[in-house]
Amino acid sequence: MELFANQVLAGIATGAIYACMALAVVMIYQAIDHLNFAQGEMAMFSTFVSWQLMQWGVPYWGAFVITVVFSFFAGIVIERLLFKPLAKAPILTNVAGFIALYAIINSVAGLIWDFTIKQYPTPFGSSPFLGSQLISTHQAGMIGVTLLMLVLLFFFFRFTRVGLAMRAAAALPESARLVGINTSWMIALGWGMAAAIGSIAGMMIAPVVFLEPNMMLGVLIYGFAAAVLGGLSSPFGAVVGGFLVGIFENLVGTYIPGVGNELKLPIALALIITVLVVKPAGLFGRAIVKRV
Amino acid sequence: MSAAEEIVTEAPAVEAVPKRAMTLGYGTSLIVLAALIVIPLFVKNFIIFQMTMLLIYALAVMALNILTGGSGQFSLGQSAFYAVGAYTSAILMEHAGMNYALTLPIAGIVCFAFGFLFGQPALRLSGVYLALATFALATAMPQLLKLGYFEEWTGGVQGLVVTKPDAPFGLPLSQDMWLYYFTLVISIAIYVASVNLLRSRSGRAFMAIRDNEIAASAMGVDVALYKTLAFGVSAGITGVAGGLGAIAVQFVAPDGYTIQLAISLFLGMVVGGVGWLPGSIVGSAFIIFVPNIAESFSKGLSGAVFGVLLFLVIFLVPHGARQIAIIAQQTMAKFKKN
Amino acid sequence: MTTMLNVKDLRAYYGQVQALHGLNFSLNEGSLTTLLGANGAGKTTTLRAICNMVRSTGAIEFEGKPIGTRSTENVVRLGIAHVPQGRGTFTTMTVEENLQLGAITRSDKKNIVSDIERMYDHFPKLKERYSQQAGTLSGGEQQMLAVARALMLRPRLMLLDEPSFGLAPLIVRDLFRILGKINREEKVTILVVEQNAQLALELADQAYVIETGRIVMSGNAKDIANNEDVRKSYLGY
Amino acid sequence: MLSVLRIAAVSAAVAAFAASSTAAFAQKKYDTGASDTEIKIGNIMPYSGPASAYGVIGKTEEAYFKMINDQGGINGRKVKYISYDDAYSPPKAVEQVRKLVESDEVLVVFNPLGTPSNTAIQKYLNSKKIPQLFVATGATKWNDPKNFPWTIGWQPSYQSEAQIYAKWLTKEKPDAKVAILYQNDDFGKDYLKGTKDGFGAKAASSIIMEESYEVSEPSIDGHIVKIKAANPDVLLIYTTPKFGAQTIKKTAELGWKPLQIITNVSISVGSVMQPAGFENAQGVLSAAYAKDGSDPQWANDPGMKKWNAFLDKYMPGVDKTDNGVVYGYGAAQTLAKVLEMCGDDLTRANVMKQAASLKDFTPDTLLPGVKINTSATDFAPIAQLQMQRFKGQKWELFGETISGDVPAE
Repeated sequence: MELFANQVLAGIATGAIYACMALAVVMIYQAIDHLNFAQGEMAMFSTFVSWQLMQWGVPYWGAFVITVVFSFFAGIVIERLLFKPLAKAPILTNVAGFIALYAIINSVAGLIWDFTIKQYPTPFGSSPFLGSQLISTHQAGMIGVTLLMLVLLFFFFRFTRVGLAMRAAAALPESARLVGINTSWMIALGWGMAAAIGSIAGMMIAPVVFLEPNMMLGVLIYGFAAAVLGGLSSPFGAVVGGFLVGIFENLVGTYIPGVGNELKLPIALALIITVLVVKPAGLFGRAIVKRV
Repeated sequence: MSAAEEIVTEAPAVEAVPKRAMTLGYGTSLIVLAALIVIPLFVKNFIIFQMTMLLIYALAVMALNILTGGSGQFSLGQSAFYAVGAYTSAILMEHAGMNYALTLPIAGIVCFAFGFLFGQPALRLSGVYLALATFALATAMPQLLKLGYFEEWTGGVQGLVVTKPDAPFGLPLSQDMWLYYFTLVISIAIYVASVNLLRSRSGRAFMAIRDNEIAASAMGVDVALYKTLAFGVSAGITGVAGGLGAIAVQFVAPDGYTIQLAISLFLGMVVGGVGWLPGSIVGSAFIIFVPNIAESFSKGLSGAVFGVLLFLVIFLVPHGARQIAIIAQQTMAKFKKN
Repeated sequence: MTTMLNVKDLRAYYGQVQALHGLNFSLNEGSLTTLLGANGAGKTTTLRAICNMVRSTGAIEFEGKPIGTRSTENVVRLGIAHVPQGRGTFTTMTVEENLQLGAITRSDKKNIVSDIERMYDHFPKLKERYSQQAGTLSGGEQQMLAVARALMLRPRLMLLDEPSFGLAPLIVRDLFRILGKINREEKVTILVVEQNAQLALELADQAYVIETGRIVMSGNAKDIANNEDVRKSYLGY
Repeated sequence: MLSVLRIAAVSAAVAAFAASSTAAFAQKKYDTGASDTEIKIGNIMPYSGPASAYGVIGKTEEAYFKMINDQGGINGRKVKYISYDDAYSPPKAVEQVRKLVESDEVLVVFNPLGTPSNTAIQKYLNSKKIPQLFVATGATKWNDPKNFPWTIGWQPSYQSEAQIYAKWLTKEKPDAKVAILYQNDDFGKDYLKGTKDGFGAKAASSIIMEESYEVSEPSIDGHIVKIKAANPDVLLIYTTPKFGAQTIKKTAELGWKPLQIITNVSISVGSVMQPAGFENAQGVLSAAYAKDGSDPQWANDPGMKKWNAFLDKYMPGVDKTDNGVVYGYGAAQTLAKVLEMCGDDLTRANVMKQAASLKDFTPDTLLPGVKINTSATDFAPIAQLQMQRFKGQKWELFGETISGDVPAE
């Protein structure tokens, strides 16, 4: 029983990583209706930028703010330069574009900063949180940051005009244009916000997994899974999905005899797919009625 | 670029390729075929080997094309089917001592069954969700292959070394040359069969589903059956390609069939043109040769160069090689008129 | 009377297919004009061409300014509201959010609130359902919502594409009554595309008839209604 | 495409002709890839893809041969080092190696990286009688001169290293309850096997837990929590650097203090111990055969001074904490030695013969006392390791150098 509780706690701690990333995934999905395969790499690159700033002597929070702002504009620039020209191309061509972007960012980061792992600081410290050694203050801080972002996103989408316009542009681009929304810029804005959220996720994740060009490889898979499980249209669902995947995965690895440990990712994914078969829009996603 | 873009973006029917446009004309087909037959006679074994791989990946890309271009289902899990085919062939050859040629139909059948079964739950999923499900399959496959329980047959993390066959009947051909022509014959057979499949009733059913699932079902198409069938056919062809790949490379190991492979095949399809079967060989050439080109620019930045080249291709021809073919066709038509 | 919209030699294309073959027409300020025609005659294409949602050539002038090169959202920002075929309802959002979206380009926040109230006066059903997801509304209610959303722009010109489509006759009457009222009271110029010619001609003061991408007849709505050919082809008596 | 293939074929044919015509001179003996002026060396490395971190080895070797050439080459011949990207994919490895052999016509294939890639090319190279020299993997199977006379390893095998740990534990902590964390691939499984072999009959009673993780996992915290619950007093960490650092850090965070032994692969002071936190890494054990570029104790070591000078001149800005840089230097130096020993007999058979006749060779980067020895029956060049303990900010060596040869099965 103690092991169970411990694994759940450890799952929540790892789940925070996934939740953080899933939030960025949902953000971009809201804007462009797709998963961006390069999202993890963008987050990684942002994290390296903040690390570089700190190497140059910028204090943590200064680097944090600069990085978030930088990422926001970098996201917009990437969209304007690389994906706006593909706006009329088929979806699958865009997916190929994401893969190309992935390759470019990964390779450039490796060239600039090498592949050795780097220690990344945490503003929250890493002592045990509330007496439990399973969750460190950093992980608690990361959960806090994730929840804060969630609340901010909720308010943004629900109560601001830009948020409303973004939702409209994502849901029905043509109708959105007919009420005067510049949907093209909404997409760029979505890229910017997703990149900014991703950079925060990266800076929260790096102290746990260490900073290196491939640090997001695994995280992104789990982030996708979490976002899809929770429902791609729901930031709240994404966060819950993140924690669920984290817990899921740990329990599978601990309690399924024989193959559980070796196959915990496939089993976790299979469970998610089972959930999707039953609830195709995810746990918290809105079902979309299909019409002819 | 603008001319190319206009021609294609203006035609709303581009996503829904008309049947005829999925293939090549007879003249062009014959020229390509002649080139594929003659070139190996004049090149080195290493290039023959590359051409064999070209055909094998072209088969796998075409299989994905049948699934996506034909029935509108998206898969990032083709590497899993490829792996199952490769392992089936390798295990039958090395453990059961079976003739390599006989293992291929078995690999195809095993993969067909596997794909058909996988198609069942996939039925309920579409778009991003299907992408995730197939992606899960692709990530799970290497882990399944190295699972301790199967180690006796699969060789676990070490993989299996496969013996390369000699030319039969004492033909004076090198192993590479023989395997190339063997692969060529199989590829042509599968290509012709696929083209005919897409022209048949089933093919029309696939495309009806791709264009509008609900309308197709209203027209009396058994959507569930055809969708799973498309998965099965695609997986079966991929399996044969995987089996051939195992024989050509002489080695199977979990590291050869990661998600990287699935992504490559996907890129091959996009570059070749979604839904245009002859494009598969162009896409296959892209995924084999462009990384080599990228690397010759810069070792450290080969990934970045590859990415940039890929961006160039999709900027210039967002619809892949098919777009070039369409432009060529139109230019030819104009030329004839004048 | 001044001319609000002037269309000259409008040609529109879907891919290689030409849908409009040199359309000429104009709308007077404050008028309620209807564009009649059979299925596939090019009515919807005309509206879409005005909002630059389809590739077209020719000259379109709105209040004397050419708008042909503006993007859809910039055409809308000039005060041209377009209620598309199928209503374009944001089904996953609430009724009130749909109305707010109609006013998304406006910056006068205070007036927006009062405008929403005004819409609820026009369409009391919407008030009852203000917090519901718009997708749960009936077809008639969604059409009301679409018109209300368009009015939230405070448009100078409103384009309506087959507002009667799929609605029960009683509801259509009600809707057209409100359209007439809006035209008169709020001085909104209206161009309505309709298949229900009888009703449209009753309501409108000007009418154009379009056949295979060309204007074949134009004039006062009453004259058109009395025309022999029109009666045979579109009114059915 | 047709014309491209043609040109490639023609130019390759010209190259072949040129090579054979120069080989016509008297006593000097050459195989394809060697001439009076040049020796062509082929290599494959994962420059792209998930294992791209190892690409630095290839870059170091390239730089090393540039240095050799600047110094006049080997016996007057320049080394042409041709390295291709295999993206850590066996099919690509086969393609690239065949390109090296059949198109670039290299004399030998040197230091190809990765167990899967090397397994994929082994049969091909042996059947063509082309040396597969000093492969960059620690699997045991490369030491098999009987079946694969053209394949030779370089670094100590993973299994022999693991045996050293097991034997050390049997002697020093006979009652230890041991848990093993290993990467679920050929690398981790070799260590697992070596450990079990080392414990011998005691394996079942000593090893209370074997926990594997996948390289795709972002964090392995869950595994550590699980291992801790079994309460072992020794933790063997058979992981790549990133996960090694995570493990050391996480055990410290859990307030858990088992005796930790970490694989030689993950002992870099700069890129494992420091990120994990020096305070967390105190007392961690390992075994080494090479010096660590980021360990201050070698600052005045003549060998490492040469290494540093080389890096400053030929690879300015390179990350010296990266173990790959030390590794590539040592491997390249070994090859240079072998080629030097070949003299004017640059046939493949002679290269292989010389590679199997190294006697007490000590590259600059190996630990004092660790020597390279090979023979016709011993294809495991580096077989010695020395135990070390992390203290302060550096490793402290202790005990003798231990030979851990494991014969091939």
